Amino acid sequence: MLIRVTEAPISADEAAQAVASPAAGAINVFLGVVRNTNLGRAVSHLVYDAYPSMAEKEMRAIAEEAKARFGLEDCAILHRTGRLEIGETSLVVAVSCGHRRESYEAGLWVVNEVKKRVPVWKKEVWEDGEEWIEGPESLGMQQAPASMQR
Amino acid sequence: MLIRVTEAPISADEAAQAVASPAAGAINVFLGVVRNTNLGRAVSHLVYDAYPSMAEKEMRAIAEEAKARFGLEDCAILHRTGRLEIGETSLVVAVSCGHRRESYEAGLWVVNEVKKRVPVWKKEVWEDGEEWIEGPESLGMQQAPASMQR
Amino acid sequence: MEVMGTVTVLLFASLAERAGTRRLELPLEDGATVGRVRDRVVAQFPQLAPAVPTLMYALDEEYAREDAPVRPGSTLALIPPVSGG
Amino acid sequence: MEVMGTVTVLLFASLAERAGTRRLELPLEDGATVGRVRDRVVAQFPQLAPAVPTLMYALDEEYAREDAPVRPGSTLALIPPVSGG
Repeated sequence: MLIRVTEAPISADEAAQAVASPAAGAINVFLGVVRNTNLGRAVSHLVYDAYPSMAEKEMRAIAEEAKARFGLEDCAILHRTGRLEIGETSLVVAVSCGHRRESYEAGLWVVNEVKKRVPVWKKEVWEDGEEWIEGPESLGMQQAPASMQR
Repeated sequence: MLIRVTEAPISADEAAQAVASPAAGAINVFLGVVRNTNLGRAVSHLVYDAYPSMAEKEMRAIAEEAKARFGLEDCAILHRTGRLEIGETSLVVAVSCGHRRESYEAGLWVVNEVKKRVPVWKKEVWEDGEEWIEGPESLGMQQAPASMQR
Repeated sequence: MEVMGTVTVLLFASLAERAGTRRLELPLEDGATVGRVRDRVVAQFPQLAPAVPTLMYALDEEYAREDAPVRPGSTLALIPPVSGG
Repeated sequence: MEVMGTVTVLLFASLAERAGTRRLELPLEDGATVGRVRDRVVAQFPQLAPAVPTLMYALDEEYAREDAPVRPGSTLALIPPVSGG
């Protein structure tokens, strides 16, 4: 189970190879990539901040939950931090399993969970300003599940 | 639009890079991989045959249709032929678009279409025999859509 | 029957193995259709007969029906149920 | 109020920028909870007050509620709405 928060570039191949298994017929890899616009505004670049140790802990919990829930062979989650230019990859999620449909369902589930509960933040930088995004997808904007409270 | 039927290895990174676009926030890559079992039987390796020129034509048609249907930035489809060992990648489908949900929906749609109508065939080789698979997913086992007949 | 050029027939996968060839050149008769050319192939390779009910056809790289006319110089592919991916 | 060791407070993203620091060490009082430590941080950095309604909290790398007790040596992270991916 490859889990990593890193300032170094991350790639589809590394994640795909990490989840490879003789019993896996399907590998689904998602790349979150820096777009040149958001909500109609031109983006210059992004800066990602993270709480790395907790982010990796949450990513590992998500990967374990996905394996159990979808019967995956394996799951990898990589998140990059620091300054990212347009076209660079910020997130890689790879899942492997027997058949293709579950690979898509599981992959999307993992990406959604990452966006909800992994402590990573992005700052959008435009030509004329910048702002930390406090995402509507965050659990901070939703009801936190009981399992995440103590 | 990267479309290729080839005997050479194919990779997630090549397909992901081929569909990259400044307007793409999401890239989804699917890898079809040779499993060590099928329907409970141990597989030694696979041999893929293809009608390469027509296969590439069908793959291009599927990619164009996917771009229009899902508003994709780009789509790549790579299929390998010849002998493939367990763990080797037979199919790579990559799609790029604005947001993640469409990337998953579009990717699965493309993979399903490839399996239905691209003229490629696999032979399963077991320790004690071999058989060309004539797949239940093939259009030959279904009603062919009017658009595919003349 | 007047001979009007030739048609190239392509065989793949199990068909190619059973016939022992991947490619035939057949003389093309007046009024030839996909189905009639297919019948000529099966007459030459009776071991392909069991596969006929499962076949689809491609004329010059497009899926075609059995009653589609075959023109001289065309390529007809006999397409078993596909199993790529 | 008896002082009972310290708590490490971590700030990220907009909070770190507004406070001008990513890390504080605060003396820990008897009966300290996540909410009380947070209030001490806001007293020191009033510019963080507007963010408080959106915050979540992590104690020693696990999400925690405001009424969770804070033990000496703990690390409390103030977590703005996440926006990774």
